[in-house]
Amino acid sequence: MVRQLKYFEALHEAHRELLADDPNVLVAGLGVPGPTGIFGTTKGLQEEFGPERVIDTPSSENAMTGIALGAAIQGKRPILVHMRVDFALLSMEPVVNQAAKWHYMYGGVMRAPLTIRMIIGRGWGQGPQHSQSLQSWFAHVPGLKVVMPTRPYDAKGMLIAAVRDDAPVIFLEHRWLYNLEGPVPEGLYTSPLEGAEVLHQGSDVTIAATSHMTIEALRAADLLAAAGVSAEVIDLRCLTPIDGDTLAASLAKTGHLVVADTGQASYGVVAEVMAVAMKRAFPYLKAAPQSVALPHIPTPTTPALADLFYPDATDIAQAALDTLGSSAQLPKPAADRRWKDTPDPSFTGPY
Amino acid sequence: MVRQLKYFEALHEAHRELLADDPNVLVAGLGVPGPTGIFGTTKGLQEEFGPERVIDTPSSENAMTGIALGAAIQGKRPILVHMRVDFALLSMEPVVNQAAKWHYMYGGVMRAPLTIRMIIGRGWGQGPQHSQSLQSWFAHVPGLKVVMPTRPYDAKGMLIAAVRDDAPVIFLEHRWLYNLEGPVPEGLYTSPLEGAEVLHQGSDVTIAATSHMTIEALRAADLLAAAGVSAEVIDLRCLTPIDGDTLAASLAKTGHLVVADTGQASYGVVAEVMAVAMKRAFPYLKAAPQSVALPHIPTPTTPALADLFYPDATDIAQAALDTLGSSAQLPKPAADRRWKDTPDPSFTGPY
Amino acid sequence: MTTQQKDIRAAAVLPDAKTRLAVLESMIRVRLAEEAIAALYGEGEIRCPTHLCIGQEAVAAGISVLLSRDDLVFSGHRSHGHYLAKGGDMNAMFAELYGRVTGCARGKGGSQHLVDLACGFMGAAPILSSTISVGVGSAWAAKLDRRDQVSIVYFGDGATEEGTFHEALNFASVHKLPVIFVCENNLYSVHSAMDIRQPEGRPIALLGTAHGMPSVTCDGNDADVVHAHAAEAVARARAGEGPSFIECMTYRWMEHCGPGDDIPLGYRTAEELADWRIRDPLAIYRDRLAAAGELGAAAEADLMKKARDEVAAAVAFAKASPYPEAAELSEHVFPV
Amino acid sequence: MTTQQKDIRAAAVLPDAKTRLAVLESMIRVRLAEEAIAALYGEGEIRCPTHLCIGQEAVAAGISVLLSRDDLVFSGHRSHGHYLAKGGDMNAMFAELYGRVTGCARGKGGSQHLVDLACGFMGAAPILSSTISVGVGSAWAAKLDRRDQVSIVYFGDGATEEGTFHEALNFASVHKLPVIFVCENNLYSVHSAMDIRQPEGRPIALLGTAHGMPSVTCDGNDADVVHAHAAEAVARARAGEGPSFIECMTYRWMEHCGPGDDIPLGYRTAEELADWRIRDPLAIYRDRLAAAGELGAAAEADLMKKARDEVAAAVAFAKASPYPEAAELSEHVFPV
Ligand SMILES: Cc1ncc(C[n+]2csc(CCOP(=O)(O)OP(=O)(O)O)c2C)c(N)n1
Ligand SMILES: Cc1ncc(C[n+]2csc(CCOP(=O)(O)OP(=O)(O)O)c2C)c(N)n1
Ligand SMILES: [Mg+2]
Ligand SMILES: [Mg+2]
Repeated sequence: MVRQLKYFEALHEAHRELLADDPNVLVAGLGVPGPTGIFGTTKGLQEEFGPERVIDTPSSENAMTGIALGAAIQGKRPILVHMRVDFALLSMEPVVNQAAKWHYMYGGVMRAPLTIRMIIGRGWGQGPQHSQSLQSWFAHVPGLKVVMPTRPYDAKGMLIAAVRDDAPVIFLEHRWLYNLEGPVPEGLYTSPLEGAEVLHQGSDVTIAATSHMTIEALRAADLLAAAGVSAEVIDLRCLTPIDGDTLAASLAKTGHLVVADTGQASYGVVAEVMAVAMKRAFPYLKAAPQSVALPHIPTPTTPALADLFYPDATDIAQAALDTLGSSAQLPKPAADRRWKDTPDPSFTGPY
Repeated sequence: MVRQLKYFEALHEAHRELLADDPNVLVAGLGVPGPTGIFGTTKGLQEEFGPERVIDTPSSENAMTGIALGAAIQGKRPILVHMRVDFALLSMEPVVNQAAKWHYMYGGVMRAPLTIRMIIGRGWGQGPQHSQSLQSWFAHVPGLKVVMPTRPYDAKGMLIAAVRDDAPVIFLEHRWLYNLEGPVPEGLYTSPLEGAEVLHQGSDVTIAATSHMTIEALRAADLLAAAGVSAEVIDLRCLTPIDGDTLAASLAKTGHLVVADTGQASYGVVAEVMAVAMKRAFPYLKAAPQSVALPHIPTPTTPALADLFYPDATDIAQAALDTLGSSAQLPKPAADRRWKDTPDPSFTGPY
Repeated sequence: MTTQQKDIRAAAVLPDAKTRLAVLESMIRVRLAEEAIAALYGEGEIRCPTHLCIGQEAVAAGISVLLSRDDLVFSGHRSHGHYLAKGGDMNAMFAELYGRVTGCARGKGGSQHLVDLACGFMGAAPILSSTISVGVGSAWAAKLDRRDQVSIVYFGDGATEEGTFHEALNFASVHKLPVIFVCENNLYSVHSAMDIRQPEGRPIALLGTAHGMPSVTCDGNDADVVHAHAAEAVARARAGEGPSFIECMTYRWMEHCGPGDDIPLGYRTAEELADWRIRDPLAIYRDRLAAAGELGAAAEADLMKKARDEVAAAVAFAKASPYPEAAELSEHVFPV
Repeated sequence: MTTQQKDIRAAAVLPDAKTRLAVLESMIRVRLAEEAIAALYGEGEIRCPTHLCIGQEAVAAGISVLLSRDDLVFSGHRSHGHYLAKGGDMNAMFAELYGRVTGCARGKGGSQHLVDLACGFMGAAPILSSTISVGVGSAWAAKLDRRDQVSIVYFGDGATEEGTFHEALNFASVHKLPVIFVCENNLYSVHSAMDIRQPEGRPIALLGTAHGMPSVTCDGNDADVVHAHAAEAVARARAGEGPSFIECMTYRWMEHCGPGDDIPLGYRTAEELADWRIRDPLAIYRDRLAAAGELGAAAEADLMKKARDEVAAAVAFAKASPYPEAAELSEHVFPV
């Protein structure tokens, strides 16, 4: 049996193996070498690979991005880590104007093999400025590759692929995936930076999801199965571009679509998937697709509102029933916890 | 007959009348009081209203945004001007984390009546870092109102509405609209910050467009008319949200949709309009909609490539024929100019 | 004031006995509130990241007594002390931490987003350095309106590594705005010490000097010292002479975020913490006042009891308050 | 080196006669190239924003002679002089301005995005201050690889108002990186004078000092002065002593962007420009070399003819070169 690792352990192993494999790999970020090591993903790396290659940084998100770019064009393969995409908002200029464009705007003579890890999504009471999911921003910008691994296998495989890729890669990790366990091989394998994957076969409705919402979608598929509906779950995984082939093949079967994303629906991944579905699968669509994503509201901090703000498996399953025009009843969720603000009771921070 | 003004003159008049009307209105930005005055839109304002209310700024896009926010929460109504949205990338943190959220995250006690003018789109040889159109970024963020006036009338009316609104408003002006002439009343009228407008009635196909692409869409409607196709042109104008009522009403008539935007299609306005069309008008749609927007490529500088990069009226008209499944022939465009890199021969800069 | 000047210049600016009692009271209130939060946190009812300021109380206490209600304060993630010292409503703060609709931000903000317009506490936000420019903008408005109003911005040593910090100081200096930049240098940014983040031996105050404003590094655990420097800065601001910069050397006792002790993490030593605990700003000040005959045992007991009661009442208020209704979720996205 | 030190210290660091001829040649090449662009711009074949550097040639000329091919240079929007002085291919530069596929960026970049890896010109980009951190990152890589390689970053006075400038200097200082920050202070940012943008009387070099590095303000129109300060900075960088900051006072003769004269705009006076034209860095240097017997009339004529021929050939090359094919549009979005 293949070894089981948690998502954060898979990331940690990817860093270790990359650092061991290629002396040009560097890891930089605020708190990277610290005692908590970016939720465990970079812990101990400085001890193992030395203070030159694994560095802590000032809180200077903008310049650190340019600095990583400068090292990258000199042959380094830096991994830059932001504890929150909200902090990385300070670095949009070097990410968008510079890193994304240096290959193109210098006529192909420059390469910027830069990987930027950013943590997205809800933590626990993180509120308006520590919980955003801005994947559609990055995916809108030509020159960036954007991935959102859901399973530990892809977390490791995509990080390796990202670091070895000569393009800047935006690598988005949802905070609630860190404790997720799954099979992870040892050694330097890669997961592709393009293409979705069908994680659950079904015939009635297609649920296309990203990141943590893929986990909710798999739960939704169970709820739907109990209600007699067969759902196909696609882990979109890679956003540049949305995998129209996989989506169209699934819609050819099901004719019904639910899109679930961790970010705001408007102008987000949800909209893009809808557009791709129209373009690639219009004749197959039997009903208006449904979306399950964040409302157009900043994140409230209090759990009383956060619980209402974040959709979950039940919402996805209900959306599937809605697009199918079905009045089937879903199993009632077990009301086991007062608040839904942690992924599971084992989630104890740091947040 | 109503007075005709150019787009930039309409903006200039809006500034003047706002400054005269309300002592709390301020205008700030690099070059605002300078001799060219943001392409003429702020020229002479400092002489008229004094160096306290109309100020030049250091090139500090980030802090200037926070500073405008700080003034706004103290009752001022600042207009902050960026000569290029590309420069404003340095200010995403205060725009997105702060200005957009201060009302919500402080439980409604704070108001940030801040207007941020940003110039988007192609100038002339502006290349990868001076020509982006990032409207979908702003529209994705809850708490921001995003408008893209196309006509001089709306340029003035929406700027007045934006400054008087208590929310932060992102006001996007396409460089190629500046010389456009149209009727503009005197005095402090407002155009709404929500809602699209049908600029040309038609029955065969709906063309929903933003900003400069609305002008191209109107030209496309002429080309289509010559080919026997009746196109309805909607100026989307306001992005938060897309006006689903107007869109659905039009699609109920035409059943065919072309979306034209000044930005990249992927994860852009095009995708959002598609999603809204699906949600609001799915039963009316007779064919897969078409999009006319920028390819997923950074802007090339040489006119030889820029001419291929930017779609125009002919592309919109052809997209309309495509979605209609029509093989009608469009009139050949007059090959009057070597390059298509200026909106018309009168465009002489500054760029 | 010049950079590097570490001690207080003039006994003349020592606050009078009444003011000193106010300073002491302010420190006591903050200390007890923070201790209560630490004690209650484990109950799991405060469900948001919470950054305590125990050990750093002297800064805000020494400054706030100089301010009127009309003066404004801006802060960052570690803001409870700044809020309370400025006169922020304690009930509303606890309710905010508890996510209740009676919170100062109706529960929407949590510990990291305190606000109380009634006392001029104009907002705190945890994106490093981001409220600095907002405070400068506020001072700009005050100057335009010829208001006799000073804006204070508090931030940590880590925040000075953000570019926007510099942009804000530059603008404040060019426009001679009535704003005071207060850097609480507690030697750490989360778990990272100064040496990996900033040039060795360069006081942060030198950055203020470089932006053309009077700047000083001082003992942030001595409320009188802070008060003296702040008095000068406030006077400058009120006289239209422009911004000042005060770097206060201090130390945080608790973990970076949360109620615990982080010595086991190993990024700082128990000895270092012990040394700083000896320099407890509250104990030092209480002893000093007692020695000066400005504080008797009864008066001290009174202050303690009053603060303890206030905290207990605030906790009770918070716990008894309702959570926001579902309809609140979509309210306040846009002002109406 | 200390801030505010305005003159050259040691005749000892004066370049030798051969080096000085190279400096002069460099200035002549840049001057003639820029004059050619200004003359040809009206033809409408250079279809991109173009920022000329006439009047500022001494800075890059004085520095580049100290650099080897392996040393690296980064620049901003006003980059032609930096590119040519470092040995950038003149044909490829003109072809780039003309939008041809033979351009150094295949026409995709234009005047604002010059690059020539063969000579170590690592890119220019017109977003203010943005390449500063890239240059620091390049120096970081050089240090990690123990390469004897210096990175130079050129930028204007306006760029120092961007926060990222400070962040980059801070990191370079903490890590003692082999990078030299060269600020060409030409007194204006587009049409805005210094006083509305920066604190009065504060030399920009003081910002370097505040970030813990040796910093100097010097006469940027005297190539020997620039050379002397740069020599020291380069030596420091090569010795592993870290970054340096050089502020060069200079002046742009042409309009901010484009081929014209902007005196009619009124933001600067004709007298000011005339004063600075008298301090023509090229004429001063030529006269100095002639007076020192290091440059005869024939040698000067030779240099001029060589440069004139080179420019003419580059213009001819550009005009004769093809535009990129349509297929180029979608190439280079991602590396293959
Ligand atoms: C822009 C940004 N980057 C990173 C963080 C993560 N962060 C939260 S608190 C903190 C430490 C800041 O240190 P300092 O400013 O010294 O304040 P202290 O916590 O010591 O009071 C950091 C890095 C953040 N909140 N914002
Ligand atoms: C981030 C950003 N803001 C604004 C601009 C617009 N802009 C282009 S050149 C320029 C002037 C910069 O002045 P300085 O740095 O002194 O360089 P100079 O033009 O004087 O050589 C400005 C403001 C820009 N390119 N980038
Ligand atoms: Mg600190
Ligand atoms: Mg300048």
